[in-house]
Amino acid sequence: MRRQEESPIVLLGSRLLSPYIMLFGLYVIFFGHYSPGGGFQGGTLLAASILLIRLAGGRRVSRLQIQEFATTPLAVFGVIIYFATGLVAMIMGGYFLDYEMLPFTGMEPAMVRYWGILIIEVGIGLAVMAILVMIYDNMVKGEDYA
Amino acid sequence: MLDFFLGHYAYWFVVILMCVGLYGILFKKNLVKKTIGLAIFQVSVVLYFVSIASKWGATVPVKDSNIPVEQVANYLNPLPHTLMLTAIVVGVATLGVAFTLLMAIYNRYGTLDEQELLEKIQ
Amino acid sequence: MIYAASDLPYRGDPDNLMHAEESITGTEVVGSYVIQEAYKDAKTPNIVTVILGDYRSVDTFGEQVVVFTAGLITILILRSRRRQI
Amino acid sequence: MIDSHLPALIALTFVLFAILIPMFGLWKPKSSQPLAVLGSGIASVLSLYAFATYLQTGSIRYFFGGWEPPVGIEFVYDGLSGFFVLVINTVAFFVLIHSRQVARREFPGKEMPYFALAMLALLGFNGMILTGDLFNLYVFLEISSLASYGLIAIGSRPAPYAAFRYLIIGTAGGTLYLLGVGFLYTVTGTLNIIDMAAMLPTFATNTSVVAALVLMVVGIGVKAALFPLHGWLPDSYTFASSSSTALIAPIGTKVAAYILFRIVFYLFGVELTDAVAPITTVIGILAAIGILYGSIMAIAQTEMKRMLAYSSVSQIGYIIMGLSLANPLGFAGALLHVLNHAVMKACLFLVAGNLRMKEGHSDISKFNDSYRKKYPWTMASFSVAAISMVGLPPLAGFFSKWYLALGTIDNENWIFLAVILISSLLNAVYFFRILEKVYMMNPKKDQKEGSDAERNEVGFSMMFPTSVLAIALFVIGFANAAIVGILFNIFPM
Repeated sequence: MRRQEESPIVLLGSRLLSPYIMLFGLYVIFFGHYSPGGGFQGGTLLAASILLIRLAGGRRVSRLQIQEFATTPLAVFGVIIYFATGLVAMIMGGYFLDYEMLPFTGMEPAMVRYWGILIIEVGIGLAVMAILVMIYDNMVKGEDYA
Repeated sequence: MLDFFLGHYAYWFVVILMCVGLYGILFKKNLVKKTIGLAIFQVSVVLYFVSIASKWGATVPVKDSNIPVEQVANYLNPLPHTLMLTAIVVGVATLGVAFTLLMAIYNRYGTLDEQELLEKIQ
Repeated sequence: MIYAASDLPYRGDPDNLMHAEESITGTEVVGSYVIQEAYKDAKTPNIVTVILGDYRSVDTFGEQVVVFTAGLITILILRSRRRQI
Repeated sequence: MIDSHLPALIALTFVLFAILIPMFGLWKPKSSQPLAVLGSGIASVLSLYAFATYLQTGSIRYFFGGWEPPVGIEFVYDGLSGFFVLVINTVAFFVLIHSRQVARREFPGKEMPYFALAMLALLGFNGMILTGDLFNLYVFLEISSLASYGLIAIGSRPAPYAAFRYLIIGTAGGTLYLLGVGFLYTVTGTLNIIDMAAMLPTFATNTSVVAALVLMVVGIGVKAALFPLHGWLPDSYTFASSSSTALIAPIGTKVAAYILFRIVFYLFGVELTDAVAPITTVIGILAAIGILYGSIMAIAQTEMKRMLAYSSVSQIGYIIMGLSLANPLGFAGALLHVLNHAVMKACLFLVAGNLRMKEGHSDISKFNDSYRKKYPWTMASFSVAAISMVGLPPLAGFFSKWYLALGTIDNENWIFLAVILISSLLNAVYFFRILEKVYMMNPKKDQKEGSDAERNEVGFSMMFPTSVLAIALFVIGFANAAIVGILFNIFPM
């Protein structure tokens, strides 16, 4: 059932498609302010573009893109972005996640909120992408200790 | 009467979908099918929330400079949509965990049928 | 359940309490407040994004933590014990 | 300045450590457990400080993002939530100290994800207790549930199957709760508990509101293992690893019971709950059946953890029965029983963990009087907790049952009083069976084995939490008057 041969056509097609999916994922994250979109949707698209290569090329090729051990730190980093944004706002004297208190000088409060939302969306996108890839990797290895 | 029907038929569909999901959870013997029933069950609640957000003659909750925001009736209620974004992600995470557990069960017992599984555990 | 649903307000009726401008106890109704104020508060036209990222940001944070939890569970259950390379 | 941030800080401590543990754990797996202990320790100190602050200044409302409710999400720190947070964080602190040896033995190499998940589960429980928003409650409910599924899936061979059954039932319950929230939102147009409580009397006879109440009680009842919905509990507690059980058993069901308190007393109010259908009475009857059923099933078990799991079903019945009485005495009794049962159950499951560590099993039929020599302190702690569970006077368990009984007399509800008394006798049957095996077995018959047994007590890191919890039972027993005095103050009516 598990044949190890590779199909160059599938790999080529995935390689062709993957960057555009990734680009669209980035667009969805960063354009979430103006149209439907946001961190979760964009993160899912980014993960889809990575998983496409993994499905088509197997371990050997996908190692060139994102290493398997890199997903956990990336996920933690994504959560840290969100958490630190809230914490900085808290230390600057506001409530947790109160973006008005973020240390951007020379901006009106509404614009600070605008940028605050963007920062956390990026954090969400990063975490969701890393975790979906991580779930896939762990399921493929599928080793169980008992 | 027709008004009542038009105002409520969406809820009835949700209830029917929910019963389908519940049937899958309760009576299917295969654990993967149970998981699918669970997914249907969650989706029915998502549909319920999306259906209550609607207003006749309103547009999507993205600000359009031609449509004044002061008139609340011009825009759909955005809150249920936001809640459902959260609930969908929670559902996806739950499904991920469910399949992880299923893989662990399959690695240990080699089956996903509930009867066989109970016999092997005994 | 169908009987219980019969007392729900009509779908799509703009006069429902959750779409009204002021609730019966005089507090703000969230759905209407955000439609009116979201652009002023965050200069973002997509109202859903503003609620997700700002008004109810703790929900979103919790959501991210849920996904994080799912990832950790796959590590816990499926990853073998070859640690400490 | 720190005072006003306390509600958020307690929950955020767990987030911080849930992030720190993977960071350090990938680099040094050994550092996970100390970090987890540190995190829960900080949280317990903060919750103790917050409770002291509450007693002086009153409740704290914390608005996330600076948005006033109902637009934003708030955390409400009042007497009830403060009490629960204090109890669960302290118990979790001791259980996590205990778990170091267990983790090394039962799942080596998995400390990092395990303790990170433990932190996330605690974050979910704290968030559920503190939040003042119904949908936010659902999010935290799912965090804690998912983390619990993961924790339960680690353990003996059938553990993933037990966890999967829990996942199916628990997620269906969570979804029912969400649908109930949807009904309430449709009718009232708000999600904030305080805001909604002011509006609900207008809709007292609306069938949707009644349906929402039933859906929410069923959904939370799954988590609380209310009688007909307890099916997931015995398997999960038996097959899971000792430290997961000791972490989830005293905490998880209590938090769900707390949500029931919130919904019935604070959101709906007792009059409104009973306006259309006698829901508190139904809950009370179910709880009474659960008490008897759990006790009888516990007698039939031969495995110690399974026996304790059925005993949990019965003890949850006490708490929910006290809730259904809806008078101050029943309320105080139920809350005191939350405290007692958390401490007792944690102590008993830690004892089971100690025995599993040294003997490799916890099968009651294999117990004999050599245990008295081998594990003097473990068995002493077990005796204290068991006697308290039965409810003999100087120990804590007696007083909560006493107040519950007073509450039933106050309502002139003689059936419930009889249930409490009968169940105490049944408790005595299944605990004294073990005590008899360990302490009173005929000395001649087992003379040889008894004298040969070496003293083989578990290490300090496992013994310390067990004995501290056992001593705490004495302390709570003697200080019950002061605790009940505080509890009467936070009764909502």
